[in-house]
Order: sequence, then structure tokens, then C-alpha cells
Amino acid sequence: MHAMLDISTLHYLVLGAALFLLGVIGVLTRRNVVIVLMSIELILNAVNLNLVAFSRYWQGIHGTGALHGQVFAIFIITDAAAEAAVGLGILIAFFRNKETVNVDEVNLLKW
Amino acid sequence: MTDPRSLSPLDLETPDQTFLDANELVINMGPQHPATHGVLRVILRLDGEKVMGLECVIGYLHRGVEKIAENRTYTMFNPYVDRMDYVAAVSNALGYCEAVEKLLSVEAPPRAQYIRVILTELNRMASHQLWLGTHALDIGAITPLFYTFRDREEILKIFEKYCGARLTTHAFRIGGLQYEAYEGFEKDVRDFVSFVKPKIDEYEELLTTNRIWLERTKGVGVISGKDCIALGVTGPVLRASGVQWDLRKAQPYANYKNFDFEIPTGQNGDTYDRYIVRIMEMRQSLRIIEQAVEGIPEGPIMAKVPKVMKPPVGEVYHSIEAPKGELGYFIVSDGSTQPYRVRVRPPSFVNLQALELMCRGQLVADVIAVIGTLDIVLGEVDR
Amino acid sequence: MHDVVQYIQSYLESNQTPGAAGNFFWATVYILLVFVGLSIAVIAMNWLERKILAHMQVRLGPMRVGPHGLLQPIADALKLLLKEDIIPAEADKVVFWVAPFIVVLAAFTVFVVVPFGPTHAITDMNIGILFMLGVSSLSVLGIVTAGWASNSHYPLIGALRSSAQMVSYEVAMGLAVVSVILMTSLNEASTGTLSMIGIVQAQQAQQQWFVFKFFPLGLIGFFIFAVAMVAETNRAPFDLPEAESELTAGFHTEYSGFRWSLFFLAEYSAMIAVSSIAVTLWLGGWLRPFPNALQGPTWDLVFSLIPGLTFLFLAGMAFYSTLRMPKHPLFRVQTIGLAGFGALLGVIGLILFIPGVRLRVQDIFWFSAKVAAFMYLYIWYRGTFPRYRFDQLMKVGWKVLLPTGLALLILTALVAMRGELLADVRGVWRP
Amino acid sequence: MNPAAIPTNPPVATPFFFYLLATVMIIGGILVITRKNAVHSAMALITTLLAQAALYLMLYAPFVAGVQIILYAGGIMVLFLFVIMLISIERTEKERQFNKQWLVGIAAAAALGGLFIAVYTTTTSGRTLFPEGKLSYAEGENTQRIAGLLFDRATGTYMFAFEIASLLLLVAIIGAVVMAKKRI
Repeated sequence: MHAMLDISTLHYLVLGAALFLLGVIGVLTRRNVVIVLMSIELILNAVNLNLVAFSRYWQGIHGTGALHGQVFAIFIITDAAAEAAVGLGILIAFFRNKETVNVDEVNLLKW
Repeated sequence: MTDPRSLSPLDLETPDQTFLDANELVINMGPQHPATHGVLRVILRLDGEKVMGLECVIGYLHRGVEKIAENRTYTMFNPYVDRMDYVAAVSNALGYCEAVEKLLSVEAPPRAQYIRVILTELNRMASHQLWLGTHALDIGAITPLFYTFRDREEILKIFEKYCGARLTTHAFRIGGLQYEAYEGFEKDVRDFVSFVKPKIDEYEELLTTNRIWLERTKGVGVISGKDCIALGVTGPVLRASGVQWDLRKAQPYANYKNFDFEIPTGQNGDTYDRYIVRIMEMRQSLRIIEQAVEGIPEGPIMAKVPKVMKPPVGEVYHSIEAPKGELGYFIVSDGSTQPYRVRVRPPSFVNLQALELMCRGQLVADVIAVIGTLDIVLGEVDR
Repeated sequence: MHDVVQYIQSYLESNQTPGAAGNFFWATVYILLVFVGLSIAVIAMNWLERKILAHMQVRLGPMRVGPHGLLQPIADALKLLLKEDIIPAEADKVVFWVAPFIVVLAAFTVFVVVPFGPTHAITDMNIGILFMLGVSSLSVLGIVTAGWASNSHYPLIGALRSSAQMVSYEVAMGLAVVSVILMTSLNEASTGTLSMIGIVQAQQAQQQWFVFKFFPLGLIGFFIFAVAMVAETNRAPFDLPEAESELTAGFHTEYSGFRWSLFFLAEYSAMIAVSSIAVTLWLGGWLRPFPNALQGPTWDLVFSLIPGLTFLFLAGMAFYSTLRMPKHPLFRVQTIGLAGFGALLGVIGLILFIPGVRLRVQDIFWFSAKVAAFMYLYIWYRGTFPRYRFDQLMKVGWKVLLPTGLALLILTALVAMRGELLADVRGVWRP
Repeated sequence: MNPAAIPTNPPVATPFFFYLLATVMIIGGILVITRKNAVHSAMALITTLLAQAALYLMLYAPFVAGVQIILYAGGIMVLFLFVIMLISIERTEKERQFNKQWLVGIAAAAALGGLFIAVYTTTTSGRTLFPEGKLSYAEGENTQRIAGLLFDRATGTYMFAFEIASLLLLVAIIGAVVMAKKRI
């Protein structure tokens, strides 16, 4: 197989980085809270991709394949579920009070 | 419960604000909808699945029956009443004929009255069977529909043999009957009674103790007897709320006082009780039919009625217990061949008033169940 | 050329699934076979549902198109394909287009891991059951987007209902599945498996279908799954998302023609998919009845003859019906058609008697027979039960099935681990 | 580890599938952050997530792939769609989509991207920091191994973390209920 086409860990890392950047741009520039939350999911997924790629690279202490990265990815998915549930809960409470879903209108801590 | 009459729809407090305090969902159920039994249009205001309010829009089947009556002679108007409650055409005709007979101060001969009772009670069976099938279909049980239609077919066959029509029978004439009972009428009716008795048990087997049926109907669309009376609701709906009011007993007409039968009543006024009351009414109808068929007297079938009917000036109100409730005819005569005014008190129209009271705060699925349990026929609501 | 033949033949001796053997030719063949088989099953199911339901309801069902309406599904399919494809003006066009495909893809993709036999699966995944549950849960996305994209109230309510319903019942379903996975770990190595083939092999090794394991725990799990799977596929009595009398047609109210038929296809293949899960997890998958009690070459022969005999019996039924067809010129074509159908069934039955075919196909037959029993159950439910109301549906899901599932899981774990637990207790009390 | 257990079938057409899935993911990611309509964003995100699940399969992480499909695509995204449908979105579509600090955001992202490039191109003694990984266990053992790390008495490094994660989920459930409920 051609060396250029061989897929190494770095390929996955670059892809992860690209997704991470897209997520960062989304979080920093969009006004709609739902899309901001989705961008956060993108970031978390980019991290997950890196972790799983690393887990293939990291052979464990005795070279038996310890899969720590994959376990981390599972924890991150758990975390993402919790984040989405609470985030969307806040969003609904926010929408009920202000009738808007734009982040830059959340400039009061109290209303 | 406050008296519903004292409240306008706006005064009725909504059970809950919408979940998001925001846009409530307004959906338009009907006039083209599989479960509004014709062309009823219900505008539902929903919070998710919960009904916050509803409004019935009727009139899609309005044919001006009452106005037509003013331009027809008494005899000519007779077939029109069949088109109101078209699933219980015989009852409509009975009410109209008796009202005009009252106006003319004649009475149908006993034999005619017995045959009238048999046909009317058969029609009550047919109406209840149709109701049961469609009601069960609305709640999602599709099989009872085919069972009830299979058995209703036997009734329609008897009608067809008797007067040639199956649905809009025009079975009675003012003053009695047009046709003598055909050869073997009694046998057919007896056969039908023995045929249908086990079938009613069959319906009950499918539904009465079915857990899902119980959950879907118990405590759904509850209406108290007091509210029923306040809203003028009659028929099985009223009786299921515990009020023992049946015009066949309360104001006996057409020889009903000669028959021995019971008025089934419920206690809770919910959909399940209405179902049970109607099932029991079917059995009572069979009982009346059995008695009537045993005791058909011989004799004439037509009273002495003038060819050109000119009732004396005056007015009359006559009501009968149609399958759906009190069916009343108010006829004003100015002494001419045509009625000056005919006003029909259709049971479906009046019963439909209770819909909002019964549905408020319930779920969308219950609206369907309640429309079904009210047993409305739009031909009668809109006239 | 010889290499190609060698490549193709090598698989037949490998005793592996095409996916595990890495054989792309056979994987493609299996994918095509599964796809075609599934389509035929959906068509047959369509006809059978209408006929069986009709006979439950004292009527005949389709009788006009072909003998006993056998060609009715094909006529319907033609009608649907030729129908005008209507997209509502205010609909979100892209999402409206995509939604039916999501549902169909989700419903068909799960069959990648369904084991019709020890070697008759497209592939065997390490996470087989997880994959099946995951991919079949994707169909809810299609339903939600279909309801939303229609931009109409009834579909929206239907979509919200179905998403809530499917998500809730997945929980109970998952708990029942996990209790089975616990049961698979009862071997010397005490490692369980999520692989569909592994689960069936565990049942074979433990000489017991999991429905009878730890009686009545396995049975309870099976019942939880059997209820949840009906809700998961939106079938009566849990067919609220498409409750005809309330929401006209639920989430696919605005769909017509080909797109609607995709939903239809997806619904039936999803029914087959969840039934396959139930069969694999609790009813021994491809295992014939009594694989251990009735062992030996004689019994093997007897059971391997049953598939052919079944088809011959069906052929006999078809011929009997042919004799009963009205002797009238108008029915001549139909009579010939029915006889031809009977002959087809008979030929299939005879082919199934050939020893090589017999041994390879009997697993598929037993699997399909068990799935067919579930399909009959689905139709039976539809003919018998009224529809649940939404809150009652949620009550059944969350207040009945979920606690039962949790209790079942804990009990199964306790029973499965009783040896170690007892050892622990002894260690504590008698040090 | 028994060397015979290591899979002998080499993955086929890996580069093709990698680039295909990577393209799908990148396009999906771009669509997520640029669409006006939140439902379209969600659909794009679902596509991205599914492509990522396929990448996990290519990385011999089937269990993570399964969890990704069942939890992310089947669970979290349904939640997202549900919320998008609950709140009206017709109005937000006509509004300004990007906030006032979009320039700063893109600048920050660019800086971060520069950092990534700097790290990934760093080489020590002629090789990058991240050489290609090798699978050192049988593919079919993936789930069992993860379970071992999470639950096993002997090898369960993450047992405590797992319990904490379940506590986190409990807190999240209660939090979400409290947030979304009007009156408690």
C-alpha cells in the first residue's frame, strides 16, 4: 500500500482537530443556544476521536492493549448526555421566561 | 360544579397553562377526519396532548329540513325525517307520525302500534350496534365493527323485506302503516332475536373486561346527572349518569306501557357506563321485541285519516325515546295542508353541547372517545 | 479464473459468516439475499396480515387480484409507485425527502447482524445486540423529522408521541436485553457476549433457551421485551403515533405514494427485526426444538425433514384450494395461478429434501418459523386490542415495565452470581 | 497475549473509507455551524456522529461505536430535536445568526488551529509524535476488555470513576427535571 495513503494516527488527529475547530467557531460565533450546544457536542466528539485513536496507539504497559482511551471516550459520552440534558433543561427554562433562544440576550442573571 | 349555563366559554377556567407559557396548539379536527362521525368540525386548543378547550363547528350537513317542512304537506314531509338520524330512520318516522297523529287527534290501531314498536326497537338495536362498532373502532379495536355490522345486516334485511328500503325506510304513515307485515315477519323477528342474543355476549367478550378498553373508557368524559339535566342531555348518556329517565316509561307512547322492560342506568357517567347502558339497552330491546312479537293483535293497520290532511289550528309537541335520546317534534298548524312551522328537537344536537364540558382537561384521545360515546349523527345535528 | 472459483468455494468450507471470513463475494451475496428475502417477507406479511385479520373479523379480505388475493400486495405496490409524489408547499423539502430514507435505512441495516444460522449472517459483530438496538433506535430520528418536516399539526403530534414512546420503551427493552447478556456469561470463563451468534451458542452450550432460564426470570424478561417491541414498532395496541382515529395517520399523514410505501416497508421490516432479536435472545435463534434432548442422527434427520414437509403441506393446501375454486370460465386464470403457486411451493419443498440443501437451510427455516410466530402475534394483537391512550402508554412503560425490568436485572444478577455471593458471605461470617 | 488471536484479515480499502468518512464529517460539521434552521443543523450533526461511529469501527473500537450510535445518535440527538420542536424556531430563522464577536471567535479558532498544526508537525528524531498504532488483541474481545477495565475486581481501574459517572447522570436527570418543570 502506498505510504501516502496509509492511514496513521495522525490522520485521525488532524480530523479531530478540524472538528474541534469547527466546534469552537460554532460556540464562539452563533447566537442560537441550540446550535451552540450542538457545537459543544462537536467539540466533545473531536476529543473522543482523538482518544480512541490514541487508545489504538497506546499499547498499555505490557503491550496487551489496555483500551484506556476507549473507556475515556465512554465517560465523555456519558458526560455529553448529562450536559445535553441539563443544557436543554436550562434552555427550556430560559425560553419560557424570555421567549428567545439567543445567547447574547442572556445578559441578566436575574429577571 | 357550577351550573354550566351560567358560564360563557370564556369564563370557564382553563385547567392549566401551556407547558411553555407560549403558543398553544390549535388543531382542526374535521370536517374531514376519520373519527368525527361525518362532518363534525372540532377546533381543539391543545397543550401538548391536553385539551384546554374546544369548539364545535356544525352545519356542514345542513339541508334545511325544518324549512322544507313548511313547503310540504304533512304526508309529503314524512320521508324527509328519515334523513335526519339516518341510522335510526324508523324512530324519526315514529316521532313524526305520532306528533301529527296527536295534532289530528287520531291514534294508530293496536296492530300498527305493535309493528311500529317491533320495527323501532329493531332500529334501536341497529343504531346501538352501529354505535358500538364505530365507537370501538375509534378507540382502536377494529374487530367489533365487523361483528356488529354482520349482525346489523340481519335487521336491515328485515326492514328491506318489510318496506323495500334498508336505511331510510319510510316505514310508517300518519295514522298507522302503509304495509301489512309480510308473510313470515314474526318468524324472521323471532329468528333474529335468538340469533343476536349470543352475539351481544360476543361483543361483551371482546370489550367489557378487556383491560385496555377499561382503561380507555373508565373515568373518561365524566358528566354528572345534574349537568346532563342542565344541558338537556338525554338518552343513554343521561341514564349512564344515574338518572332514570326514559320516555318510554316516563311518558309512554305507542303502547310501550304494555311491555315489561327495565331502564338500565349507570352510576359514574363515564364512557364505560354509557357503553354498558347501551349494551343493556340492546338486551332490553330484544325483550320488548319478544313480547311484541308474541302479542301482535289482528286488526286494521291504518286509522281513519283524511286523504287531505288539514289539522286544526294549534300546536303540538311530541317526543319519543330515540336511540340517541329524546327526539321531539314541535308542529304548529295554521289549518292548512302544510305545517306552519316544524321544529325538531334532535337528541344528537343537544347532546353535543356536553362535549366541551366532558372533554376539557382530558387528552386528545379522549375527545375521540367522547365524540364516539355521545353517539351523534351529523345528519341530525345539522338537519 | 481458477482463483476466483477458489475464492468463492473457499468460503463454503470455512464455516464462518462471510463477514468473519472476510469474503466479499459471499458478503455481497448474503446482503442481496437478505434484502430480497426481507422484501418478499414484507410482501407476504402484507398479504397474510390482511387475510388473517380479515378471517378474524368474519370477512374474506382481498379476493380479487389473483387467486385469494395473492397478487394484491404487488398491485398495491404498483399503485403506490405510480402515485403522484406530493410534497406540501410549506414543508421543509430536504428533510421531508430524507426522513423516509432514514427510517428504511435504520430498519434494513439491523439485518447485518441477524443470525439466521451459525454461518447464515452477513457478519457477526462483537457488539451485535448493541448494534441492533442502536441502529433500530435511529428510526425514531426519521419519524421525528418526518413529522416535523410536514409542517402540519397531526404529523407533529404523531412525531412527538412516537419519539417519546420509542425512547421510553427502549429503556425497558434494554434492561430485558441486559438480563440475557448476564445469562450468557454463565460459562467457565464467565465472559458474556453481545454477539448475536454468541448468544445463541451460549443457549446451546447451556442446553436451555433463555426464556426458560432461571424460571421465571427469563420468562419475565421475555415478556418485557415482547411488550416493549410492540411499542417500539408502533403497532397495535401501541400504535398511537399513527392512531388513525385520532391523528388521521400520525407522522406520515402528509406522505403519499412511494415515500409512504417506504414507511410501510420500514414498519414491517422493523417488526421482523425486533422479532429476530426476541427469537435470538430468548427462543434459541436458529436452534431446532430440543437440540439436546432429542439428539442423534435419527432425530437430526427427522427435524431436517420438517422444512420440506412444511412446504409440501402448504402446497397441498394450495392444491386443495385449487379444487375448491369455482368451476367457472371467469376463474380459469385464477385457478391455474393458484395451482402454479401450489406447484412452486411443492418444488421448494422438494428442493428442501436434497441433503446438502437440507442441512444448510434448516437453520434458516427454524429461525424464520419462530419469527413468523411473532408476526402472527402482531396481527392477533391488532385484531383484538383497543388502543392505549398516551398517558397510559407512558404509565405502562415507566411504571410497570421499567421497575419490573430493573428488579429482573438485579434478580438475574443475584441468581447468576449466587456462587460467588455465597462464597463472599462465608468469607465474612466464617473467616 | 496469544499472537494467534490477533486478527489475520487485514482491513480492506481503509484509506478510501477514511477519506470518505472524514469528508462527510467535515461537511457535516460545517453545516452544523452554518445552517439557519436548527433542525438542519441537528440532521448534519447526526450524519457527523454516524460517520464518526464508522471511524470508531475502523479503529477497532466497536463498543465505543455502538455506544456512539445508541447514545449519541439515538438518545442525545432525539433530545435535541425534541427541544427544537418545543421551542418555536420560525422567528429565530429570520434573525441575525452570528453574534457581534464573530471576528474574535474566528481569530481564536485560527490561533488554536495554528497550535494544532505546530504540535502535529513537530518531529523528534525524524518521526512524528504519533506513529501508527497496532492492534495487539483480538478484535472480538473489545467489549470484554472494556468491561474488564470498568467492572472487574482485578483489572477494574475505572470502577470508581464509573460509579461517579452514574452519580453525575443522576444529578443531570434531577437538574434537567428541576430546570424544565415550572412548579416543583
